[in-house]
Amino acid sequence: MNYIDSSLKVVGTRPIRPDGVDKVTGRAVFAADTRASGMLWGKVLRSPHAHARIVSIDTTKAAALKGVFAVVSGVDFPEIASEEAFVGEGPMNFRDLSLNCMARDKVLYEGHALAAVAASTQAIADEALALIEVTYEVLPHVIDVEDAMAPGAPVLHADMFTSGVSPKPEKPSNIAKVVTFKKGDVEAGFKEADVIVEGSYTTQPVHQAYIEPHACLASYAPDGQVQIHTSTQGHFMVRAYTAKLLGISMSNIRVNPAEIGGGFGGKTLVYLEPVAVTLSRKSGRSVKMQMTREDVFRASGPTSGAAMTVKIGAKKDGTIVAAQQVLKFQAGAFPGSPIGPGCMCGFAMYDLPNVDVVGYDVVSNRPKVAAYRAPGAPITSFAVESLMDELAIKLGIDALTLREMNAAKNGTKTHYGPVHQNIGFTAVLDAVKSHPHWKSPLKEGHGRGLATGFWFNIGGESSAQVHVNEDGTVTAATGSPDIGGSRASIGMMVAEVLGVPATAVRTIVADTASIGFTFLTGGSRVTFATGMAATQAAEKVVEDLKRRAAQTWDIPVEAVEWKDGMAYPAGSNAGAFEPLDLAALALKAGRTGGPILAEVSVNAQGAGPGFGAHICDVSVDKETGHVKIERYTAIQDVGKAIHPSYVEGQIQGGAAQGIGWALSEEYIYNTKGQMENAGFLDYRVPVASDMPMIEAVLVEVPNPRHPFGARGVGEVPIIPPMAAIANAIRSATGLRMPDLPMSPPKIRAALDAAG
Amino acid sequence: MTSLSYAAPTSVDDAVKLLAGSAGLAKVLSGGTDLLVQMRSGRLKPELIVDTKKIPGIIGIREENGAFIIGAGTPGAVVEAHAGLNAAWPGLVEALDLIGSTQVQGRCSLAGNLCNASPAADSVPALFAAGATAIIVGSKGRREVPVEQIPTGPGRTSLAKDEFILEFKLPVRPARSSDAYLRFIPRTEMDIAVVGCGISVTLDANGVCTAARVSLGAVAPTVLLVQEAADVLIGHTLDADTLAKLDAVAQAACKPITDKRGTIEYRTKIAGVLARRVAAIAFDRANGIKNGKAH
Amino acid sequence: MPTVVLSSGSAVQQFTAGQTEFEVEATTFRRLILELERRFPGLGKQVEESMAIAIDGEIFQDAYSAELKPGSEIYLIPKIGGG
Amino acid sequence: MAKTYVSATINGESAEFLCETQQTLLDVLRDVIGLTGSKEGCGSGDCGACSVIVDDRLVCSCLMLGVEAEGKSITTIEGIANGDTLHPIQQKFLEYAALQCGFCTPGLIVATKALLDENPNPTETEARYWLAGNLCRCTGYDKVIRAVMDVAADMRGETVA
Repeated sequence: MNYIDSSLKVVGTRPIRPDGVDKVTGRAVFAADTRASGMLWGKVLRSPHAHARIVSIDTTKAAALKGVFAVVSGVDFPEIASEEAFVGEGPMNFRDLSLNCMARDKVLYEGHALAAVAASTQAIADEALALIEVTYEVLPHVIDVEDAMAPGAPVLHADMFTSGVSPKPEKPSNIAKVVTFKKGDVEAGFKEADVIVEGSYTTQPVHQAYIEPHACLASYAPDGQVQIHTSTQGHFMVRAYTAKLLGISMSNIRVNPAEIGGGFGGKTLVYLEPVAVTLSRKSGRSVKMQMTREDVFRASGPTSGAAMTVKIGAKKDGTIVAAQQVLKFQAGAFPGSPIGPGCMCGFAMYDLPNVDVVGYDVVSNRPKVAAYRAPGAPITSFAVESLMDELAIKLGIDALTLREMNAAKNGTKTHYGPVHQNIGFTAVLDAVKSHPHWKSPLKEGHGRGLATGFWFNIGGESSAQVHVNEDGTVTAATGSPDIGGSRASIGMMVAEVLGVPATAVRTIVADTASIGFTFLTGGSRVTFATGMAATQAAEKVVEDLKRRAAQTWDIPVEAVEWKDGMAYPAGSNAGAFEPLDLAALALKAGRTGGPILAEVSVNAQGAGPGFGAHICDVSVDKETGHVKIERYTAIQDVGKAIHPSYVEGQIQGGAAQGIGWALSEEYIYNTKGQMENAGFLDYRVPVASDMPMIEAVLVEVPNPRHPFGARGVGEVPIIPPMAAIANAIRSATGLRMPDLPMSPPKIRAALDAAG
Repeated sequence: MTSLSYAAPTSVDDAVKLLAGSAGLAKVLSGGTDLLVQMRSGRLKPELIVDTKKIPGIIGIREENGAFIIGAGTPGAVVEAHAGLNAAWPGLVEALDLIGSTQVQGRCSLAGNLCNASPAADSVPALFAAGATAIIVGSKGRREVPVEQIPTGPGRTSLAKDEFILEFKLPVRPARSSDAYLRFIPRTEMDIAVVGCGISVTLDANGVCTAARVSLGAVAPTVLLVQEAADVLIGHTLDADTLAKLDAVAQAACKPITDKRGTIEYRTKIAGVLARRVAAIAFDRANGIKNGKAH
Repeated sequence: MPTVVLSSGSAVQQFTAGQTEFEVEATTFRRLILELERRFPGLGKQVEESMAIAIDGEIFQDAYSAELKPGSEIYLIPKIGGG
Repeated sequence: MAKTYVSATINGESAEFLCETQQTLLDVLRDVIGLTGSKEGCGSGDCGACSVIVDDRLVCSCLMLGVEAEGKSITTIEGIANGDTLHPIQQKFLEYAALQCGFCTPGLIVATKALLDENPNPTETEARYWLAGNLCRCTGYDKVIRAVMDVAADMRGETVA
């Protein structure tokens, strides 16, 4: 069924989320809050070197220490064949993942795990780590992406030959693959252009910086059954990876998703779980592991940094005739940067006849990247949307007008193939035009920037169950970890279908043994895909309830209608019966066919793409180079906001992360390839006093493929901020800042250089 | 495994004896906001922690013959709530207030900030500018030394193993005197100073500076007291020429390094910028013109 | 017959000897994969494991039953995840 | 290893525990006493997820030794509600959706309590600076600050539009 044009009672309201009280009282159980009988503490020994051969690891002394129950290193993990699959966020090579969890012959970045211990206390575990004797042969390392591509760079993987080029290279290199996308004839396009603008841009790797460090508790029983409690965006993903990496069957692994303290894409692969299971297997005890904040920065994945060039050609009237982009993305120590989406998203906002994009996936001695909100899109869009601003200036056309003229619409064919359908980009740009922020005069000394962003959003596999309890209340169970309020949105959709208040439905996240497979929480898919499954399950329950009412009244099921949470006889011909509510029907469930429940699993297609536009005003302290965000408005097509507060929250949070990416977040390496700022003191995420209020404007162009019209919302808001801020700085100072972060020293230096 | 002991003596003598008698590394704990971080990271592995907070007088603020005396372990939040200090030494108060978060303010102390001996410590340039002295106690008794003689290098102080600071004494304030402190950080809070600057001045009735002390943080291995900068101010109002000279001498005094928090070039330029801005606030205050906090 | 366009030049062009556009006899995504594998050994597997397809403009991930029409234009693109 | 006996008041109840010197108050709360509402996000006083109130002062429990708790009165997130009645701050955070993942929430609520105890009428800027030591990566702080300003007004008996 489709409810897009229905009048809704629950969807679109702002009830208190079902897990809210637990989270404001300290009751909520996160992974590090769990304990088990006889539990040990597991800790990881990490490489101090950026690149080294492991000559030997001697664990004798550590193993002999009193209170140590297991010591493991690479030899304790099965060799995994090179095999790629799509289990987490993007293609993953199982061998790479295994090597990332525990190094074998080489360590490839500072922080790379190479051994682990389980001990009765954390202090003993620390002491044991210090007793592990490792002999390294330190190798030359490379950090920067362009250095890593250069001939003669230290090669990380002797068996890696660039794919996507022909003929196949004869020598290994750090370039894992080359990706190209072409539409039309870009050379001919540039020949037609009256104006051509070009720019080179760089971005730094940034970490998702979820406040909760990775943590898990694993137990390997003598019969081979494994239990894992963990902080993850996908417990089925943890099960799959752990099974694959350790050679255990999935039926022997049960993963319980703990409350998750933020992920943003960073908890879509495994780090600790296979290690904890191995320690537990070896020690015969449960093992709890948690990363320190320093571990999180050094050993878990940020997103890529990049070096990029962009070239755009346009007619004098502003019509873009050609666009070209070269993207070099850092993948970290193993291939797998988001170069594909990077190549696809940069120009996806525009209707362009001739496009040529080339992308490189490049390894270097940094932690393996992980997904981070709209992976690849913020990077590529920073470059494109900065250059669009330059084009507008050069043409003397207003930044919004230039975008309106070239905006992608329904029917626009993208440069990577698909045709945009049911998109709301025009509606977003209209909302910019009519917004008081855009119309307000600029204050003295302030600058204003505009930038836009696109993300595909995804659907995929989800399972949901709806149970009517014996008293008529409702439980909804799904396989989607709740990272930012999805229990609320799922419960609301179920409540809407059942015709009951939101509070009548409790939503829970079921473990891997208690619900059908559900792909991880990411790509802004949960409200869309899991919401679709839950909606359909609720619809099945309604059909069942109607059948039960019909049975009770002894009338045909067609003569029963369901309204406001109750079964009514449909019209006077059906008979005169008092309506039956959920409680009444549940009470007699035993007589009408037994327990009332429905489970639906879907592979949801048709996730509607999301578009956003951000307006940002800044002031710049011209002596210190400090940028202050004075006003910020984020406008986005969300399809349909199921719970508007959490939709706004996604947009505000995404924008805040983008502001950090733009102004202050970066990885700082010393000459030895060691990270110098592995902590919240010097890895500078925005704090409350850095931020203005962020006005989130919800544009609702329904996605016809979702029962309520929802689109994913979590990814898009992190895309526009970097360029919006860069464009605002350009407006305030005349300076084009092509390198992130646009930190005070860079701005002061640029001001000085400009005189 | 080395075990870590803890003692919370209730007298100076007991504390000194504990420090003197420790075979391994002994650390004085007041607020612990640096010490605990260093212990956790493994940079420091003490065998004994001497918590001095139970020693009478080490926490609290009193006035003696017109001079303020601040207990060495007094938390930042207590100093900030003291009306008299806010009136006489607004710069020192705001400097202490800039250390860390509200949470850190509940614990951090002037002595800790000084003895951690970071060149970027926020309260230290303000203490230097104020001309504060420290009352140091140890097995050889009690001594009073200017604060600028305490830090000797990053993480190093002139205190003997069995010595610790009991309290700080601020000089009696002449009329038309005030101070100010600013630091530059990339964010608005929670960062370590890229550059810090504290200035204390006394003016005459015409607004001409008669006494000045200028201090810069994070531009050399220790916090600097910049006499040349004070000389530029003394005998002048804060006109454009004086400001330009102040900027130049502040920059000239810098001997910074390039690290994750700033470059040599940037730190040097910012030292000049801050010196001008801080002087303007201090002069305004001394002239009786109110200023808000230097956030 | 539906036309297949290799938009992403990466890992897939190595299977087609550089060919970027060709017609394939298939009526569903699943048959397309089998046909690709038959004509260009390795390509079907590659598409199956790490690619999504856009059929006449709409992106499909994993759906074997997705229908192809005689004039359908099919793009092979990298599979999309998210954060 | 020798442990120290410590007697303190936690959330209004007397508590006695043994702890090692290097254990922080956070370690003690979480691992010895079993109050896991206070979270460890960094262990270095930079994120505020472990915020507790010790004798009316807001502190990071990761920056205080457990042994220092002797004789102190400590309030953690578990002590903010009055029995089964939520504190107005907790209620307001729920109403404003001022949390997403909820990991930083205990620290933010404890810090807000300390703010309003000291300053019942903060400006937005004062609230933002007071809470600058409580990192939140999900919300962008917008709804958090709105909740704080609104609950402050409520607690002062004012109504805000």
